[in-house]
Amino acid sequence: MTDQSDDPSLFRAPPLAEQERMVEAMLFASAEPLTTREMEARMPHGSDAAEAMVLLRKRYEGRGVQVVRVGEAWAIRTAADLGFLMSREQVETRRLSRAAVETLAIIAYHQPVTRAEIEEIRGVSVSRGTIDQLIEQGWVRFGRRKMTPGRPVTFVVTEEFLDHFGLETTRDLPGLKELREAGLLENRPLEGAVRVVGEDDEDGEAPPPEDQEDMFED
Amino acid sequence: MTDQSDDPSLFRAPPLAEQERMVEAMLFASAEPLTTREMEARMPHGSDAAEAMVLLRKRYEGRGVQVVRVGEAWAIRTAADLGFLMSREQVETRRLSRAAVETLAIIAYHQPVTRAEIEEIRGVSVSRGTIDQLIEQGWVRFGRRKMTPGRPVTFVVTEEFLDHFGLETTRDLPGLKELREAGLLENRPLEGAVRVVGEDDEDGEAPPPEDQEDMFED
Amino acid sequence: MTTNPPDAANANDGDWGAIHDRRASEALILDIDGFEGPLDLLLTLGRTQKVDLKRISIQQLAEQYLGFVEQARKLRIELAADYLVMAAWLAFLKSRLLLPPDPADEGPSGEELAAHLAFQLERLAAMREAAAKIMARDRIGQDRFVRGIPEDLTTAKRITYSASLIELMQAYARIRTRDDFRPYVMDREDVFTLEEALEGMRGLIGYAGDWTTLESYIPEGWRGTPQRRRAATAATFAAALELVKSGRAELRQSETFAPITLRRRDDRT
Repeated sequence: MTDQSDDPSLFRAPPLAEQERMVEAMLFASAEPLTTREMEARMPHGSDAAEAMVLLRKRYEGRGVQVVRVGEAWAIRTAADLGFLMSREQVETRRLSRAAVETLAIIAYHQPVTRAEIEEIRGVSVSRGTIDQLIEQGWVRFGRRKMTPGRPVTFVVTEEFLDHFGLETTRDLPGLKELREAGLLENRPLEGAVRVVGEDDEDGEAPPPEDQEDMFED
Repeated sequence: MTDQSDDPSLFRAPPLAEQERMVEAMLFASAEPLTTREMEARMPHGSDAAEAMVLLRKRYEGRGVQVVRVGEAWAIRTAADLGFLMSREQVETRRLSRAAVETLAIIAYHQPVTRAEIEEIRGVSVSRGTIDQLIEQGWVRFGRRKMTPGRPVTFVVTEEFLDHFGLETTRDLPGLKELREAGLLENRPLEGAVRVVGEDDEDGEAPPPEDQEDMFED
Repeated sequence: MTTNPPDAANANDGDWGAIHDRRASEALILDIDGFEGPLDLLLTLGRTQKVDLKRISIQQLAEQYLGFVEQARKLRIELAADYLVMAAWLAFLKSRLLLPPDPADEGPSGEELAAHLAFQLERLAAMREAAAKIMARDRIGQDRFVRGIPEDLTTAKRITYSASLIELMQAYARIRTRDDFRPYVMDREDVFTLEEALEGMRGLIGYAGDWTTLESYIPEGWRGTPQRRRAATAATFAAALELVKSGRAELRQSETFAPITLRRRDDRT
């Protein structure tokens, strides 16, 4: 071991072109997105996966497969315009119920969001099964508990969700900016408003009346 | 699809660069190698998969992944020199637990020794996991069965153990007197050494004191 | 003589639009299972107003909804409780919107409640649209594909343990010299605890109407070796003091070093 430590090559990172080959090989090999950190852990000491990714990304521009960003990670996916060639590979995804699709969208746009908030938006109670289905699908996971009374659990979308729908981050959700500007992503409960669900919500409590004005002033 | 069949562009093969994108995407996504014929069957009419493959092969020359021939078919595989990136071993070093150190010491000093004997000496029962851990680590192995009723298995230390601890044989292990002279006996028992007799003792009494000296005089 | 059935007569009375509206609402009623709750129904009803949701007439919507519930009742269709809750609330909202605001009333005004409902409807509609946009994206497994022959990027975790020869020898010495450290060992075999003594005495004291020596409470097996007898005596004495303290026994000693005796204390005396 000691006799090798004198070898300077061990302490010099491989050339960037070589590093690019490495991230290319790893991303091709993996079905799941990989973070630069995960890749670096496999690369020779001193490698910079992020820099290699810049090169790789450029190299695959316009090609039949593309280097895409998925949250904090990277993946190679076929170009969407060539989907027609892949009929054999097509996976029959289980059709989601209308309730599940809506719940998924609400979680994506409002995350982190509690179950009571989802119910408030949809105006119906969310069956346990709906969220379970989304979790099972790998698109939704538990987020941090909310720091409100009862410390309710929240739901957020996963990296797999981003990957599946071809989103780099949740900021890329379609129409996000417009919805935010229109104030439609706000949670503004109103005292006296109709509540058709949520008798057992702990976090669904409307704020006391004196807070109300504030709630509308943002 | 049928309504599109009138479209004249369908009867004109796409540019070769486009065909190259297609074979690239198909080879990437396919679970098995594809022949040019199979690819052509999926490509727009008039395409020449073999010609597209020539381009694709050239493009991947020297890359992190390579286009390889598998019998009559084609596939994309990791470049041979980058195989090391695919598997990685993460070594984590942990301190051996107190129970394991004690058990190991008893096996070293008393081998071949049965589990019941170890328990008798330690004064507490020895969990299956402790011995398993030592075996997994490669320091302990099974010895011969004892010729006593029940023919219990015995444990002995391995070559690897001797190697690791820099011993030629277990006879080199110092006796109690030498340990004391070498100042290796602590003045007081370590925290936790205070043992309430009979608490988790299955085998009961420690051996009578008069035996003690013998144990070291081998 | 020909008599038109009442339904036909009604149909003749109304104009085409009214018939159309009624048919539409009947269709809604028959489709009641297709709704995701009252808010969804309101949204559907709201769409018949053919205006931007921002300018929807909540009052008109409330009437449409109440009409719907009325129809359902006529057709003897059971509506789930939340539909009825919504109906009651909308009736209340309608009255609030019609009456001049009562300054003594606390809480939001009718306008505020109506605005909030409009907001809820708009938000729900927006989420529906967003959901559709998400689902229409190029999806993995349909439009975009992952690697067909993924290789395992494995990370084998190997745990090695470290221990030094010194540790090993110290451990062995520790085990073998345990007896050297006897002073530190709590040997419970010769300890008779206060709890044990108390438990024993509580059982016996009931019978001790007469003065009995403390010694007689020391259990069999604790009178042999001096060490054990000492421990048991001390514990029994302490337990006796506890019983006196709790008013269950009396303690007596005629002179210094004389035997200590105790008896049950009778509450009734």
